[in-house]
Amino acid sequence: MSLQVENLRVYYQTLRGDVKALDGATFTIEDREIMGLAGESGCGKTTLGHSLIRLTAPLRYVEGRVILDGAELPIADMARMDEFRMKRISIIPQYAMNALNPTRKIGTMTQELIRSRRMEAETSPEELRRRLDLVRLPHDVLNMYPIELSGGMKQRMVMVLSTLLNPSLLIADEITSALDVATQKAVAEMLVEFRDRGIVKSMIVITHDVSILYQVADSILVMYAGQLAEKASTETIIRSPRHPYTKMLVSSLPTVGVRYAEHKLAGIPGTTPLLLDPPQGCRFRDRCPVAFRKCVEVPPFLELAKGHWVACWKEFGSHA
Amino acid sequence: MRRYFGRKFLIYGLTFLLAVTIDWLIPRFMPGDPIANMLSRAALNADAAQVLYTYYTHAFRLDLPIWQQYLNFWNALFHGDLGISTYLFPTPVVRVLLRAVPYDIALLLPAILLSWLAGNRFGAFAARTKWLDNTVLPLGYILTATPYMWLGILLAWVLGIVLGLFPIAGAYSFDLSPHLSWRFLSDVVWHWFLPFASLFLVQFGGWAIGMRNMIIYELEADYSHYLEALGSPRRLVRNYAFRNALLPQLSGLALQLGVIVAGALVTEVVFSYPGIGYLLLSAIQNQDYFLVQGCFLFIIIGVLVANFAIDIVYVLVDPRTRKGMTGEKA
Amino acid sequence: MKTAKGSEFLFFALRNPKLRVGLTVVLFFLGLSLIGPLLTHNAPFDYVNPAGADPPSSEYWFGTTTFGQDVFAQFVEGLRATFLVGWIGGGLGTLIGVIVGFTAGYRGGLVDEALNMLTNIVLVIPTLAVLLIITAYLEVRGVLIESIFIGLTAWPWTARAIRAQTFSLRSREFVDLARLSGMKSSKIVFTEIAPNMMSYLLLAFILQFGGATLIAATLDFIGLGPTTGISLGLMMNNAVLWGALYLGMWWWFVPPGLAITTIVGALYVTNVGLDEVFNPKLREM
Amino acid sequence: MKRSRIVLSILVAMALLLAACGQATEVPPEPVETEEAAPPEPTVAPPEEPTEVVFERGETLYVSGAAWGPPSTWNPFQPGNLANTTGTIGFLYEVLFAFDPMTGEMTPWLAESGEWTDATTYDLALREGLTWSDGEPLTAADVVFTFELGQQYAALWFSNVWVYLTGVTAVDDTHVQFAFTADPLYQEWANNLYNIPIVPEHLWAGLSEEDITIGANENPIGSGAYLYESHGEDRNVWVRNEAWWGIDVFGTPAPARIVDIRTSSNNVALGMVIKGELDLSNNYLPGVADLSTRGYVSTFFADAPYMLSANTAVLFLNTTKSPMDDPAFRRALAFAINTGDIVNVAYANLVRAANPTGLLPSLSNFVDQDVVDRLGFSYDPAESRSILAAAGYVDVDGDGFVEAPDGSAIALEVTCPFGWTDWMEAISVIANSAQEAGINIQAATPDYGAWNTALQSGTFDMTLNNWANMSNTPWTLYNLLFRHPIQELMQSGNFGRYDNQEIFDLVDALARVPSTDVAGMQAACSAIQELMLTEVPMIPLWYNGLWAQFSNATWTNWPTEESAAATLPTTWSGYWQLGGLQTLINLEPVPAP
Repeated sequence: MSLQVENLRVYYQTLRGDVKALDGATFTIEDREIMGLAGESGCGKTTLGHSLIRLTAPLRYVEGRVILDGAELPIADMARMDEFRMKRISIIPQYAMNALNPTRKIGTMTQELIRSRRMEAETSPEELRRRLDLVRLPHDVLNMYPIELSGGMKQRMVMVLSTLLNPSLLIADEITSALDVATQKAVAEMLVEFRDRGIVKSMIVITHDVSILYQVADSILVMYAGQLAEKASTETIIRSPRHPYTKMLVSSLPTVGVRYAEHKLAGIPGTTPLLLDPPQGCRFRDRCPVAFRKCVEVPPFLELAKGHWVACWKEFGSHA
Repeated sequence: MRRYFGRKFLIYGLTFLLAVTIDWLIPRFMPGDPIANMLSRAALNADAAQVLYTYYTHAFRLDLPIWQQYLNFWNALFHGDLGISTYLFPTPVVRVLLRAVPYDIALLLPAILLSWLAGNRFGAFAARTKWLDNTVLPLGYILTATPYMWLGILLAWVLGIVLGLFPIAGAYSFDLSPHLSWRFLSDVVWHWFLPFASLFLVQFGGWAIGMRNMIIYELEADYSHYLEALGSPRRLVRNYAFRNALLPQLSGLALQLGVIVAGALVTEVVFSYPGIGYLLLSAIQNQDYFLVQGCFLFIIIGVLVANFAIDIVYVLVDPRTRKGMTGEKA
Repeated sequence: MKTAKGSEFLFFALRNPKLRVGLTVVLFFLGLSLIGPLLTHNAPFDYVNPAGADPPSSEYWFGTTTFGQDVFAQFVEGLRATFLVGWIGGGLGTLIGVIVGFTAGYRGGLVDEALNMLTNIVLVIPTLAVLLIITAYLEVRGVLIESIFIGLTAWPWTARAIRAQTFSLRSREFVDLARLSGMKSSKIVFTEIAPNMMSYLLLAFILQFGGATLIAATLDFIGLGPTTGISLGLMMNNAVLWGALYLGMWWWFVPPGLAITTIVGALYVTNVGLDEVFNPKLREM
Repeated sequence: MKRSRIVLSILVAMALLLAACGQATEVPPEPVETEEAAPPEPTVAPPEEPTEVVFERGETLYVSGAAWGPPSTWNPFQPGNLANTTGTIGFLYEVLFAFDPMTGEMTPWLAESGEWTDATTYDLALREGLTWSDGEPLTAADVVFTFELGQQYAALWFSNVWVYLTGVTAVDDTHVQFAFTADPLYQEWANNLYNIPIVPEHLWAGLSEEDITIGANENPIGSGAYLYESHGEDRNVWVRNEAWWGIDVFGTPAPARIVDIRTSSNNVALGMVIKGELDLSNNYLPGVADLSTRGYVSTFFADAPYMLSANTAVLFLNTTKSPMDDPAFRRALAFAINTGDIVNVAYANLVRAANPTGLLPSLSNFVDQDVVDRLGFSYDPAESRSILAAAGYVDVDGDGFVEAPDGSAIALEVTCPFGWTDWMEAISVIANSAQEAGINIQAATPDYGAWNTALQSGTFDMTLNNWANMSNTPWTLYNLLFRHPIQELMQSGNFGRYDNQEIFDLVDALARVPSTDVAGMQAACSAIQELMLTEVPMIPLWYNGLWAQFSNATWTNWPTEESAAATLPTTWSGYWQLGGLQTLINLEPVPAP
């Protein structure tokens, strides 16, 4: 197995105390698995993404382990993480549009980056061009400044950069949200291609847009209020979700391609709880149609069927 | 880029036009009658005074219709004729100014460039190095808040009078007449040092804190975060941040020029250093409005040229200007 | 959420060392300028000390001038002038700057082109040179006139900054939404943009305040300041004219300069402090 | 970074060098006027002899306090404050007679003797062997030429001698005869004899009117003890004329070179004096009392007032305005002003209070003491009040200030130019003491331009002025105080426009008294003083000092009250022939230890 996250807790420091943005996440990602990470904004999916690669203030590491290819990642230690970054684990950030230094030629910047990582040997210019072809970027982008590139081109350039050292895990954070539908599709396909060509072993695709996940993800992990709700193969999540939140999420998905997360779920009454001091037990219980007294206890995240994990007492009940 | 320079040129052109017009208006609004003032203490007999009066009035072409005076002014301007100084009668204004200009160059150019470079370096260095940020940077605030003349006075007092290390007036010693020799050159530099120092220090502080605040923004910019996420060492990130923070500092330099000129002016006054600023003051005090005109004009031209130089540099360092967008930063 | 934001602002404001130090100093001098004259029974220009120049003593806290005038009396009087220039000059400068910059930034188009052009032109012309000439025209000058002229020439950079800020605000979502929802632009300005601009205005004003006092000091020093009354710059001017440097009367020229430096410096520090409070990014965690 | 440093330092060096050369190329600059009017080509050009680049301290005299601004003209006819270059008359061009205010003696200079052979003829004999610095002889022809320039060009300040001068003829190479109209202005003539500089005909004959009246006359050729060497923004360097005709007559001036420094401000001069970089400073230096007690400098008098008196500071009252048109008010004001405070506080005892007649101590023998005892005034608020009360000036509205007899409020301004620091202090004393006496006067300091316009066009209330130099005759002062006729612009006197034909006639009468007839002069003066002190058209307040502080570090034998034959220790323009030059000749170098 490629990535193994055990009971990871990362809090967001504010003046009025810690926001339990990520409150105990335990899951694994197999080799060659593309896992979608879905949920409303503020559910902690981005926090999770960042915690894995760049955990800086105001984020605060509380507890938990992250094991990548059998080696534990020192995620709490900015300096020691450097060794893993880009080589073993990499990210295509949400802000890919502004991720490139505006005053440096892209080629120059790439080289300076590689050199600073002491990876000249591993990355031949030919390889770089091959990657550009892969994302259908003309080679002379290397002689251009970011400002000369379109949004989509910049994003693809970032994809090339982030994956240049063949990391085993790639985190793609909201990469499509800024793009038009057509480009979205292209980008999504490229992600898959990266995986298929073995450039990256496995991937976490964080997004609002379940429809995208439908195209790329092998599995989907649904988060709610800083906790894991359900994880299963994309098919299962879409066709037969088991966690009541997932059900609503999917059912409130009118047509493929609609973004819902900006404003709160249409179908679901009530609001996501403030994570400053979240309610005891299942955090979804106030909004849950099927909630019952058991729900005051925190539901464990159990694998009910092969590769299908759920955190809901109802489900356990029906299977007890 | 063409558009960028087009704009700039338009602005400079208009500025020059406006400046020259203001310049032309100067004598027409001066209180009192400059020529009368000039002759006043001459204690002449009335008719001699009258003759001289009419002569000067004619010499300064004040007896023509206004519109013609204005055209003549432009015309004369392009022939490098700025009239004759009354305070240094009968020396032509241009000659007086050309004598002063080198001192300004010698004073301003190094002061501006060095303080800018050093200040930025230092600011970048101090930024986010907590103890420096909290100990040395306050010094920057003090410096940039110091009135030029006060720093000048203090330096003159401590280094010049109390310790007697430096001369505090003039451009070179009175027992020398200008010639090429180490004795003379060192003497000139020796006189130049204090004015230079007071200009340098004040600006240095300004640039240091400016850079400090800029670079903090840059270090928080997306591209910095991305580089960190890709595990590139702090060195590279800081390096990029520094280079990018230099751009606003550069346009900042353009904005500062006016203030710096002002600083140079008072500094020259404090150290009676024979530059344009010093000249301008004497000209004003002596009601020599042709000289005032000349000084003002030279200062404007100087500032415009400097601005243009900065624009060129800006284009060289900021691709965004080259790629059609105006890289102006507020 | 708004209240939370407010309290957060306060929280940081109270805990920001720069802001605290800066404000304290400024307020101290402001207070001194107000109550100072009560602390001394001497009028600034009276020849109170028959001995002429004397170093600071319990009798004359800041010593006396060549003519035996009480330096402290002049000092506190001068402080008033300094603050007056700051308020009026700085205020006027900010006001014009905001109006021009805001109109340019919000209206955009030709208005912007024109105003921006104007701003850039005024920006290039060195202020002091102009001020020198203007003031030379005035036969008798007071602090008020001086500050007004300073304000009239100091606005451009504020205009530029405000303009840029307005641009960015104008394109923010909430403004778009407001516009889409058919809100009148005037209403948008006051309900949506102005609040977000306030912090910016405050910062701009502080800088203008500092700038105005510095320019005033410069003018006064070269003898083109007020021809009536006293100011810190004028004190330095007198001190130098009457050979205080050579006669070692440091108490005559050190306090005024020191005061200006400290006040302006404190203002700058306050400014940065506020900046940190307004932009969380800049806070040192 | 490194590189840029180096580049910059080179830049600085170059720029400074440029500046320096800019200075160097000062000698000789091209003429300002039109091409055909080029300056005279010297046959033996002083600048051509190799100029030392480092001046030997022991042989160089450093002076300051005379220059208004950078030296810009060496034209001896250049009027008033345009003559930034002291020494043009004195060093370079010489006058017929010298006048020593200390003794009141006219001593022959270029002239050997001169006398009125009859009421309308003045015979002048020149010395033998006078030469111009280019080797040409200085003869009667040059004298004739010079005076005739005045006849030719009204713009020359002395042109008005031709009102009463009818002709000048050279009897032979050394004798000149002046012919006059019926009643020449003897007083003014005597004045002219030591003020009109003689210029070389062989060089000036070819010059245009412009060159002669206002030309810069660069590379001047004169007959005097020093030659123009070079000048810069802040200095004017003179080198001794080893071939000076006067060496055998008066002796050799000790300094081989004189550097006349234009100090940007008095306090710079102060610094240089303290450092001993300045041998003679004629600047007004506050705190000089302190300095001389500390032994930094010496002054003419060991104690207060330290300085000789140079001219009289007079408070001109605008007699065209009410209440200054009322003699009673003017007299009351004269008693109200605390001259003591001006002397003690504003000037720290560097000056002395003026005699009510305004005449300098050097002219005291023309003061009619009896008149002064009867009509003189001094600080006496009580007296002032009683005069006011008697004349109907009383405080009606109880604001502490008197109102005019017609009940109208009185609010007056006393002015002086902004930046004239000592006078600014003085007028604030005037205002304060007047207020204490119940007269509402405020001090105001407009810019020079504004002040001067008000002065000449007569729009001021009351203002200070001191434009009468030391002189051989009281007429000079009275000519300033009672200048007439009253004109649109009063440019050189009687600014208060005091219009009284009687006193005008008295002044003119004085002008016509031969300078030899002292008794006649005294009579004329006492008549003037009688009227002046009854009318008090203006108020003489104090004598401005002949500011002079010198250092004995390099040069000694400066004139002091102890000196056997003290001369004026000054370098001011127009004072060289009043003894300034003699002072230089008397100097002795301090032998190097």
